[in-house]
Amino acid sequence: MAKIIDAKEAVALIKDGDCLMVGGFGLVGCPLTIVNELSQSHAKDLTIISNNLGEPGKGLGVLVLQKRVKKAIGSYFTSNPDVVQANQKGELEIQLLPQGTLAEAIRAGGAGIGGFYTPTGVGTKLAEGKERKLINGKEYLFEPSLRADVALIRAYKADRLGNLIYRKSSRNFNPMMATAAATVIAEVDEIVDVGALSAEEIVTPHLFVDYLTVKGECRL
Amino acid sequence: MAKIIDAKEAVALIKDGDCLMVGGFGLVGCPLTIVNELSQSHAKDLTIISNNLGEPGKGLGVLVLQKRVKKAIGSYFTSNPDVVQANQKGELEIQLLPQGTLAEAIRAGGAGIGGFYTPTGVGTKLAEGKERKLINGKEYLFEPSLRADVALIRAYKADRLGNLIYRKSSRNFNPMMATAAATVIAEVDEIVDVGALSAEEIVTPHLFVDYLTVKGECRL
Amino acid sequence: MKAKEYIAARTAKELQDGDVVNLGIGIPTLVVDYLPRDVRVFVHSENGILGVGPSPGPEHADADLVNAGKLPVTVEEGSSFFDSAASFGMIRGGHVDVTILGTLEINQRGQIANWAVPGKAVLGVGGAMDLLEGAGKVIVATMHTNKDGQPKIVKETSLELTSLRPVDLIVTELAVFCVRDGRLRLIELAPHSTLEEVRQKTGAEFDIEWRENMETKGV
Amino acid sequence: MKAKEYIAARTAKELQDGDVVNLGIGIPTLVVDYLPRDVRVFVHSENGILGVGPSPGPEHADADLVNAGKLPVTVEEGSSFFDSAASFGMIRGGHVDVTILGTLEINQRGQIANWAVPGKAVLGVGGAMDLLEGAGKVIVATMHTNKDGQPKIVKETSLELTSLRPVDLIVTELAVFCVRDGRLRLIELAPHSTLEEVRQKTGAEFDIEWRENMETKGV
Repeated sequence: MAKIIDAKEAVALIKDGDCLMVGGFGLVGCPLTIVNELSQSHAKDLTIISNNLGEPGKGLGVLVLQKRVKKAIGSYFTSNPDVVQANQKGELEIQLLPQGTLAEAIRAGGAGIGGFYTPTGVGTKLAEGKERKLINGKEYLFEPSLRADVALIRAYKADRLGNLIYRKSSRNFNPMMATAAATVIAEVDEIVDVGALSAEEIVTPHLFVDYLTVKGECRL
Repeated sequence: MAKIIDAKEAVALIKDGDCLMVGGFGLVGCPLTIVNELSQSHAKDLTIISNNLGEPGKGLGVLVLQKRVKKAIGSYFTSNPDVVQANQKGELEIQLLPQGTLAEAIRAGGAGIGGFYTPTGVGTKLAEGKERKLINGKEYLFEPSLRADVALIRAYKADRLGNLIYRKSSRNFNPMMATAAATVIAEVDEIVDVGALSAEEIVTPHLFVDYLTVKGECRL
Repeated sequence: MKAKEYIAARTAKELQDGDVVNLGIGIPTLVVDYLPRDVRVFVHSENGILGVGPSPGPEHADADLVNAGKLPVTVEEGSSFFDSAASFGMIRGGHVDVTILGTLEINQRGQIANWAVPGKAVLGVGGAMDLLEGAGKVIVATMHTNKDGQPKIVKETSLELTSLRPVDLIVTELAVFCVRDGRLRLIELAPHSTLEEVRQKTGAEFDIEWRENMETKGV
Repeated sequence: MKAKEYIAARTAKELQDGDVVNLGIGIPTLVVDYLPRDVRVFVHSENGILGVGPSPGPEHADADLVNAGKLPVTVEEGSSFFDSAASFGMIRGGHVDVTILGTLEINQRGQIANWAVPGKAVLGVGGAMDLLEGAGKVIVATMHTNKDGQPKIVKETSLELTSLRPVDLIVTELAVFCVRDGRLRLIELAPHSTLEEVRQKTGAEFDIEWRENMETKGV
């Protein structure tokens, strides 16, 4: 049974030095109420696994300006100049993965898989330092799976057990991140009664979800 | 756009020596109309990837009695004595995988992943001959992904494009198999108009599905 | 109460409210019938169900709704269906709190052999290895001896091990053992059971570490 | 017709009815506007959509419905949503028939560099490498020269390659090249384009293999 908490309580679960997964593709499907609250808190030295780090001054971008992100693992940081600048100044370490490799590594982490071989990136700059393996005559790169201390995800509706459904393209990284962290907090539009979501439509079964937070007013 | 064919046409797509994936957990979620038709056909030297090989004289069990299965890859063959016997006589090669490893290998095959490391089975008889790897201090076994020439799967409803939904626990191996074969044939209860299935509920998007066959009367 | 029912009832006491539990076939399936009213668990079935309910009457059986033992089941409110890859992701990924399994043999270090049938080719494993690998807690619920009256708990198993991971708890009709640091520890006797009987029907060494309630019983 | 529109219209002719197509940002996005009536394609967006439709008016934009360029889109009947792992499984697994991409540079062997921006730290790759790896056919739809008027098609790229895999077809406002056996082959000139202009604005060697319709034009 997921516990219902507010954004302040959600953020209080995050400790200095934690590794966070944060859902979203840009700001779409990002748990902005919790991320906004996080920017009001003091947790620092964070590692953040997320496709992007928000936009300048928005979403996770705020944490970057506050110099509270130690390392970011994602696929596309170019669209936020603050991230690029922080990286150039040596304030922010960046680990860049092809988007499909990032998504797969998170899924693998949640599914108890230690790592996998992807053909993506073979022979490119992003293959540097990675173990290579020939499988059936084709070359692949080893990629270890990813896990986090806390996942902050965004869903559309939850029932009181914590079962989740998503809305349109805001699904993106959220269902995998729900599986891959020790503590999973889902920000949702609405919490409905158990039984209101059908067994066939549930995308994230409740066994993955620890806490629910209802989306609030969110200045952006 | 998936092409609608009958079970005879479906079976005609299978050639001698093909590797087939066949959905189902026991007979639940197995495309029995097509399998039944297959038992009336002549394709031989088949390799079959399926959790089980039916039950005695039922489903894929018939093909075993007809000695048309050269090799089976699955997780649980003990419940069909005909399979055990055929294996003891040397007529049927069996590759046994833990059920989770089987499911993951099929998913990996469909997702272009060459192979992966699972902790399941480390130190057991099923680890014999498998490559081992330490990842973050934990031991894992390498498992290559699986693909097939033809997948015979079972779904509940399809729309005319080939989008699929499943029913209850008959989902099992079918969605992964839909991704992991050169030719995918889905046996369904009903084919509905495009638009009748919602974008959120579709489990298997149509880009995976080549052919649809409506379930028929099926002697079992 | 018969032996199997006793084992199921005793095992039920180990479950906590909110646990996600995967049940093997046989005795484990009975465990949920003995849960106290204030303990609700969520039954996971590896063929793709979270929220398995009681068996239906034969007239209500749905051919598309079976558990991992291929028996008809029902589902409770809040249940969900998923594919086998997702289901075993839950198991390997540590999202199932407890698994309750039967076994053929248990060795002195608490490792079990519950998949390879004696004297037969090894042609079935199912989800046993994944469950041993990934479940948060593994409880074995089993008769103390096999059909021939021979101990199931032995120094070394004659059958192939399911996993190198020792189980956490063993519940039989005679006793309860926990496994810690690679050793079996007898923590409880069943009513009417004696230490002597347990010693006689156990083929392995074990330590004795009575739990508090046993000590007060003056064993 | 302006250059970009010409490129989009010419590229559209390469698509076949029923194709599943992934479109990069920029010119590739325009391609679907030029499809003949009898050719219907299914647009895949790597952020989790199959069946992307036209852009909505600003008043109909849905904040939860964007394409991989983060622009508001609509969906067509029969569309579906899925997570990023499933989406890239489709791409790597070979289930997307065609991808149409822009590029910064193309080398003489048909390999492209379209992710690492010149003179900047390499901090963004997105889905480009996965698409190059997994799509059935890769078409580059690009202006022949860059903003400075320099050739994009060069002997060796100065930027990091996106993949070792060569693309299949290159469509510019001047010409169409196919790539076979690691060589560029000029197969078509755009109207008003001349072989001389193509040679002048191309920084790499290429063979000439006119397609039939070009030969009849007497080039």
